[in-house]
Amino acid sequence: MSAAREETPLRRLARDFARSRVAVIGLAVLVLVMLAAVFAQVVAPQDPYDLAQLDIMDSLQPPGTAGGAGWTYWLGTDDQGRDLWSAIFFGLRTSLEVGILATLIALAVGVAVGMLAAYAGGAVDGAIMRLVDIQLSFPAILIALILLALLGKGVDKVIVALAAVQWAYYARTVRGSALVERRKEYVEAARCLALPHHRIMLRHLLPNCLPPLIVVATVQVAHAIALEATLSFLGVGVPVTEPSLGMLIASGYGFMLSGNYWVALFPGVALLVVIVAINLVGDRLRDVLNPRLSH
Amino acid sequence: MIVFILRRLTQSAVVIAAMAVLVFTGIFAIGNPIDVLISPEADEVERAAAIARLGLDQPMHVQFARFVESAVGGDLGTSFVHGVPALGLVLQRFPATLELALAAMLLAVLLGIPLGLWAGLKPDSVAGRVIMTGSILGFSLPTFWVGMMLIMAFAVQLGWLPAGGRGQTASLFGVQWSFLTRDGLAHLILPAINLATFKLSLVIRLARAGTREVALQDYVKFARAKGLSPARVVGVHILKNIMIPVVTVLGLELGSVIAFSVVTESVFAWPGMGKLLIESILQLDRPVVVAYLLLTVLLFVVINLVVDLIYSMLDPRIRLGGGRA
Amino acid sequence: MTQPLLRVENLQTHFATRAGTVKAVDGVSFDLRRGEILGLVGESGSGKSVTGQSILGLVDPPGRIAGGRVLFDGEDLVTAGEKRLRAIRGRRIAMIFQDPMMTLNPVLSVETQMVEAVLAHDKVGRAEARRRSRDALGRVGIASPEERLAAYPHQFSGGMRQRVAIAIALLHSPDLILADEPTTALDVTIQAQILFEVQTLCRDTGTALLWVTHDLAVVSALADRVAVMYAGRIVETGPIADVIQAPRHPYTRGLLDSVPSRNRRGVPLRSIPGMTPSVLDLPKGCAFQPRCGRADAACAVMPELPENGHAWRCWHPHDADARGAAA
Amino acid sequence: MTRPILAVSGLSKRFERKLDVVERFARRLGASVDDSVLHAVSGVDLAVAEGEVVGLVGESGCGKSTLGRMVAGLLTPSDGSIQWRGTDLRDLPPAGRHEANLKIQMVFQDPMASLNPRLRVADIIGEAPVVHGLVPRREAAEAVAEMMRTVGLDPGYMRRYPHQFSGGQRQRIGIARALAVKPDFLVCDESVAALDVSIQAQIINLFMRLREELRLTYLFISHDLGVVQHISDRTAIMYLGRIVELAPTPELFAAPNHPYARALLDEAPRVTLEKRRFAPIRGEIPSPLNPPAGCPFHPRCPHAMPRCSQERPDLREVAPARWSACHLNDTL
Amino acid sequence: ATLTIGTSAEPSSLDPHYHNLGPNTRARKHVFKSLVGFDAKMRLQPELAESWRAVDDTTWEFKLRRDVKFHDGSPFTAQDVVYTVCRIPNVANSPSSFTVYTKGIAAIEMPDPHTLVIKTAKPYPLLPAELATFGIISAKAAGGEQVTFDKAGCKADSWPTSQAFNDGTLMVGTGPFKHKEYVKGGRQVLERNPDYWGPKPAWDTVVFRPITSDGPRVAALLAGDVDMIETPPVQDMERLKGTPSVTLAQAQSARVIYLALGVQDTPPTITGTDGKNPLKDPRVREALSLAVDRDAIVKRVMQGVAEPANQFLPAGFFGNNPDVKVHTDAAKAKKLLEEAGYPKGFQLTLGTPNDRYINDDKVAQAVAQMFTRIGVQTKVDATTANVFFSKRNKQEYSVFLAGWQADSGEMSSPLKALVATPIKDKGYGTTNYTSWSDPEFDGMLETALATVDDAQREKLLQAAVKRAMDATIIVPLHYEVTVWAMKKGLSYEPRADQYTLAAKVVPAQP
Ligand SMILES: Nc1ncnc2c1ncn2[C@@H]1O[C@H](COP(=O)(O)OP(=O)(O)OP(=O)(O)O)[C@@H](O)[C@H]1O
Ligand SMILES: Nc1ncnc2c1ncn2[C@@H]1O[C@H](COP(=O)(O)OP(=O)(O)OP(=O)(O)O)[C@@H](O)[C@H]1O
Ligand SMILES: [Mg+2]
Ligand SMILES: [Mg+2]
Ligand code: NI
Repeated sequence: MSAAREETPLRRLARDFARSRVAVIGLAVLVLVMLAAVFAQVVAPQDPYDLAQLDIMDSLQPPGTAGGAGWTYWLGTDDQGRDLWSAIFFGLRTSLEVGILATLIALAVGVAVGMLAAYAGGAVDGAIMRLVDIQLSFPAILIALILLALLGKGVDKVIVALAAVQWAYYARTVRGSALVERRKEYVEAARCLALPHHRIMLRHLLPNCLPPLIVVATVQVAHAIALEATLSFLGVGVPVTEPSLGMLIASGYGFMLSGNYWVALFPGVALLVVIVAINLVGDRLRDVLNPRLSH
Repeated sequence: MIVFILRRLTQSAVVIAAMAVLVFTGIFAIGNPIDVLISPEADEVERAAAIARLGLDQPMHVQFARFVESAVGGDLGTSFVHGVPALGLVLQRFPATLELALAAMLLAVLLGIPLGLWAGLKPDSVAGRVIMTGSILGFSLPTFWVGMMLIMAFAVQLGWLPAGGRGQTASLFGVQWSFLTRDGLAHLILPAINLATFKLSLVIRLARAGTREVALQDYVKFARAKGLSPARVVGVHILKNIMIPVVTVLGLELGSVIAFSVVTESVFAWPGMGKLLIESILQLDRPVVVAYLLLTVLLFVVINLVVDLIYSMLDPRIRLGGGRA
Repeated sequence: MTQPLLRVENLQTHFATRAGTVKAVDGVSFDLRRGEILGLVGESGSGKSVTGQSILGLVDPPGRIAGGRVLFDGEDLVTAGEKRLRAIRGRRIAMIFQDPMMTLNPVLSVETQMVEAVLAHDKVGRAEARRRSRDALGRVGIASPEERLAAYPHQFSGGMRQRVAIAIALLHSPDLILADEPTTALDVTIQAQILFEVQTLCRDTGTALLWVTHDLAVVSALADRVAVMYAGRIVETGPIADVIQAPRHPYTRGLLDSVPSRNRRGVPLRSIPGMTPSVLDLPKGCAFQPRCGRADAACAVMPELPENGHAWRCWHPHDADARGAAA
Repeated sequence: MTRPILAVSGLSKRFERKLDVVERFARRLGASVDDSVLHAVSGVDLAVAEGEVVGLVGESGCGKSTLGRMVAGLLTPSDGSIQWRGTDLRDLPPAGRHEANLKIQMVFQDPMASLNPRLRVADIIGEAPVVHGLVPRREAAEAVAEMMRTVGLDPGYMRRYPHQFSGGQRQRIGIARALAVKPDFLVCDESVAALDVSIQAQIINLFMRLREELRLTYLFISHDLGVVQHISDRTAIMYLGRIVELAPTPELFAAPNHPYARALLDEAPRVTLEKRRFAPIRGEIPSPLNPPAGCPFHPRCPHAMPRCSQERPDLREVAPARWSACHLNDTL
Repeated sequence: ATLTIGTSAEPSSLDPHYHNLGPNTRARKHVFKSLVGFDAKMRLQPELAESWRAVDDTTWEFKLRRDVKFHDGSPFTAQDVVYTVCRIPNVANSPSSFTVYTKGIAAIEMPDPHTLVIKTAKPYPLLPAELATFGIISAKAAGGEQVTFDKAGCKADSWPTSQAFNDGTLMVGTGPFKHKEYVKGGRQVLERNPDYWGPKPAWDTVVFRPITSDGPRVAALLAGDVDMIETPPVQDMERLKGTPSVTLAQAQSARVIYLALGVQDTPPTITGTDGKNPLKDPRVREALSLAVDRDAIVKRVMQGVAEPANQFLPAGFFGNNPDVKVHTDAAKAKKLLEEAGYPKGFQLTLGTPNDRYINDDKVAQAVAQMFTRIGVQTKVDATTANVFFSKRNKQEYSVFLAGWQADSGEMSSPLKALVATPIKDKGYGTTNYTSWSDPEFDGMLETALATVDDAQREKLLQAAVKRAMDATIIVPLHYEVTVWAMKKGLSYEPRADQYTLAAKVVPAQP
């Protein structure tokens, strides 16, 4: 025990995390991708959502073609004349937005519901968990499909649909770990010290329930992105005019057999990189945060 | 056990009821099927006649009541599009999907468990790392993309396997199956692999995590201390323990495999329920969608029951403990 | 003097961890004769379990035996191949673990777990294997062994489970049983029952016993000789009565003095100051010196453990007659 | 004896599990499911005088912790009452009960699990007094430092996390946390059981020192007879949810009255010079789900008579200040 | 020899009268012939009727072929036609039946078994064309030999169910192929009818396999699973053209893809105009039409597999007016907008389905680009057909993209449906969701529809087209071109009606 350097749990986590090179690379890629997505306006030469900037005559140009507007289509263009390089960044933004927002909403709902179930126990718990069971026993893709058929297209609707299929995972996870943590003596100690309930829940229980949640959440972000891509592929995802990566692939899907490989390939690769990076990070977090494997 | 089964059944009844209401109202809200179904040249009289024929002139609660009434009698309505009983339509497609799902599951289990065991026993070996990397990839790749790549590679470029469809079928128990004929089997391979990819990764991960955990347990060390061969330690002591989580998850996953076959069936033109569902949703063929979902829910109920039974066979603590699971 | 059944010579078992090499066992040597009971005591983390597992080659990676010899009936088990070890495990040397909840596989019936142990070494029929298992259960005092064979571990209480483990250990009438704290998790009345069975069995069969525990009281009642471990080394060893009556190493003495029942009621206990050191950064020389009232510059060099009856590893041992206040 | 600081009478705790709708239905179909009632603690009477240390011993599952947790207010009794300084807790107004609850604190067994791994030591110790307004927030750090010194910890470690401490130090943190709200009464549930002997001795010494310095009263729960013998003034022995014997410690250890107490004391290993032949009592503790009728110990008791299986002996004063629940005392 | 065809859609039923839908008709045409047929250019040709003539304005006489036998060997007679017409309104659950085409019939007489006299209530020039839409089933097989026609509703003990067709029992027709096997979603197998009265097909067996996803359908052809496919996606044209083992056949279709401009008083999807509807101003409508670069759409979005459209039907179809032209002139468009008082343009949402027509949503996006370029900032609301049609039919779009296929192959069909003022019970304006109403145009159309003389009718229709196009209510974009791709060694005469007819697929002459 070195007295000099103060070791916070976060720092310990970071140190453990950094021990896996692959995971660090994954994280680096992820950060880069996020930055690129956030600053898509800056990184991308073209705003693919601005129809005035598109020219149908520039459609399906192979990578490296010089475009009409004075820049080069490094990754070619799609059938709308969208610069793929730009479209991928904007698509990334949509995909990440969908993935992250859906996850955050689901997380918020799930945590609230799960904590309530764990802390209240009894009939409340029973009712909530039945609901979760029902939700979980029904495949996400079906629910999302039906929901989206119902809600119509739109980024916001996809987010709602994904959040609606994901919240139950968090609720179950939170409840599970909250039940375990609740039995631990430190919670008893807090109760013994007559600390208020909300304080025990938020300050003592919740932070200790977070590790499994973080793992689930990272994996679920990846899942959400992939699911959104699939839904878009099936024709019920985001609108064509604001393509996510999934939508780009889906529209590129039509070009797979034709010579215009780049339309499907590059967005596919981008999606793959993002999901793999997230999964790598999630996997590493799982290892690091799992107390049973930590020694 | 009785309690257990009863509880499951009650739950399932609730699920089915809830699902019926949700789906019915949901699909009701999407749009008017007449807009899609009827010939645009039809005049108003014709429209009204068609609406009346389909029973769409009634208010929703009446339609729902009618639906429930006949559903109790086993009739889930007549397909708007195909004009045949919806349930029959779905059931007819069911074997194809079931065959595909089972083939995928089989692949996932038969490959996934040994690979996962290996990766769990030797987490730091090259093979272990390769398996894990592979499983992350398999976890990450969207199904439709993989499917298309498979077609590109094996059907178009190499020409080894057919690109889609179900091929020749043969009859067994009065149902048509592909795997009984050479041609059918050839058609089954790619879609099965496609559908299995994700589950395979999942099984590998589960098996690996389970193995790593179980391998640390005292009883494994005790088994070795008894002088047992590594084969028995791994094949009996570890395997039987990791099968418990694997079976639980797989049971749930069989459901989602059936659901996810929607994607694979679209890509491979596999004439299963999933494809029917997508088409029916797009055509607002309400009775078929409802029939599909209800059948799926029912299927889950059955699968869950079976899984629980297997589960209790594997885990004596549940079988003999008599407690609530 | 005949050759000892088990001779451990300068055994070293190291764990390569991220934080550095953990020398969990660092030069342990002792002998065990046939029919003898040796108690191995020490505080948590002192390396008792690792010592026991090293003897049978059961240390899992990242651990490995870094040096030393384990001579069992003259044969070095450290260099023996896995196949040879497997032939010895369970047949000539049996092992019992601490937690009776965890040593039996929860998903296999007791019968499976016993029969497989028989079949691992003897080519006999299932019926015969079953008969032997049933007899073994009977011997450890389990009533109606026939029915109990079909049961699963969770249907037994903790004490019963430990008996099953002992029965498994006895299946092949081994020459040596390594018992790693088999009663620590049990209640006193149950512990007494187990100790009673073990004692009877050893006396009847002449099996040697290495009894690992942190409980001096158990050792004092059961063992012939005792070895006290501290930070991966044996610091004192000798016949049980000698060690208890006249502990020479300050650590042994501190340990004995810490036992509440050896102190007068109500007066403060004479405890050992400080805390158990991390195996990762042990001081040079005597590992006990930071907590030792008698330490001086000499202690920077590791004292040797002489090889005879009552031996200790200390530059400044206590006098043989200067007993503590426990009398 | 002066007026006890804490007295419980007829205290019981039952853990009940009722059948739900489905199970009731299943039972109609012939499934063997039943309501189950687990009698963890049954009708315990115990009074603790101010400044006294009462040891509570017994084997695993006999209800020690449950009793301790009821006293500490973590569990609601199913029956019986708890009197704090002469008033039934149930009769107190909420504020008074709150105060009484704070006055009874608990020290737990597992030095790791009993500390929230995500809080700094300063927060672990300082949270409750600040929340309850015992210490102004500004002075919290000073109060924590004071508390840490009291239990023998270096206040410089205040900003560390629990995992950075050894087991003994963690246990001290746990004690400091309990002491921070200025309790009068400590329930120590196996507070030294998880510690190594040498560390255990330090903590026992700490408890004894605190008792003197802070005039604390203890309910000291342990299954280690040696520890209880050393620390407590009176000792209660529990079996299957009941106190079977209660007596001043020296007398109890010198001459146990109840057959179970005798067996327990006999079989507890102690450091001796000669090897021992073990002659244990047979059998195991029955399940508290269906405790035997009559004297709970009778199935294992070497002196059991027919009466023991029918009639439950009361805890009676068999000699001055010595209480025992055994029919043998009648026949003497 | 066996011919395997990958189709882009599956019939919803084998019942020829169940659902008036392309794939159903395609399937029907193999087994059940109709009285009148279309040739590849969608001109009427005799089928089961040898000849026909208008006796007077409301009376038609059809002479039936005498050498026709049903698949069960029984002869084809006029009674079968009567029975078919009677059965059409009596198909249970039919979501979209053929009654539109039989409604005009007021009475049927059978002077002899091979002559039919059909009377209409009004002059009805379209009758022969409409008789081409449905197949004739066997009255004998369905037990309807005694059924007689009655305008108020024919009488029969029972009408055949769709199920009886799906399971093959009633699949008794007069077509070149006999029904053999049908696995819903899997395949439909037909075998040659050796007694077919027309030219014998080249194939012993024909297998139709629905492969509804584009990519897999092409892949199936490339992989050799099927011999021929319908409508390969336009994206893959290049590749298919470059594949030596594949030949293509393509034909202009009778389907026009158009934009409809709504003139509602309050525009549902236009903003930035203070609630006014700019589309009510003809200049604005013209500007939008001028903004559209049809060549770019055809070349880029449709990969050349389409024909720029200037009216509702391509040249060569009955009623096409060669004088009608459209132009592209962005500069003029901007000027017109300015004149109309919208120098800054306005905001518009363009509705389109995304799974109904070839590249429909992509075309809409291209149009949106073009509109945006002249200052009308356009968003695209692309939804699945079901949602789109529901919204469109409720007039929730100011401008939408849709397509119209003239089943009868003549101009009256689009004019009646898309431009005429809606009159509910007469079937006028059934797809006019623009609120447009032009009484003068309606009058022109009505006259045309009552003129039995073809030459005269064509003139009238051409005048009506001109009037409709001048109003710029419908902005035609392109005519779809239907493509078939098949193995080298096969040839197919491309059909304007888009049907894939196995009988017309022939091994190429060496
Ligand atoms: N797998 C491992 N990896 C790293 N270090 C280990 C491992 N197993 C044991 N050790 C270390 O070896 C040392 C000795 O452990 P061992 O289990 O022998 O102690 P013990 O004396 O049996 O303690 P206890 O009384 O708690 O059982 C400990 O410091 C422990 O941290
Ligand atoms: N929350 C609970 N629900 C149900 N049963 C419980 C609960 N808590 C304790 N019990 C049961 O009550 C009985 C007494 O438990 P308790 O924890 O008081 O025993 P103990 O004497 O402290 O044992 P140990 O020495 O193992 O700590 C046990 O049989 C236990 O299983
Ligand atoms: Mg140990
Ligand atoms: Mg307890
Ligand atoms: Ni020393």
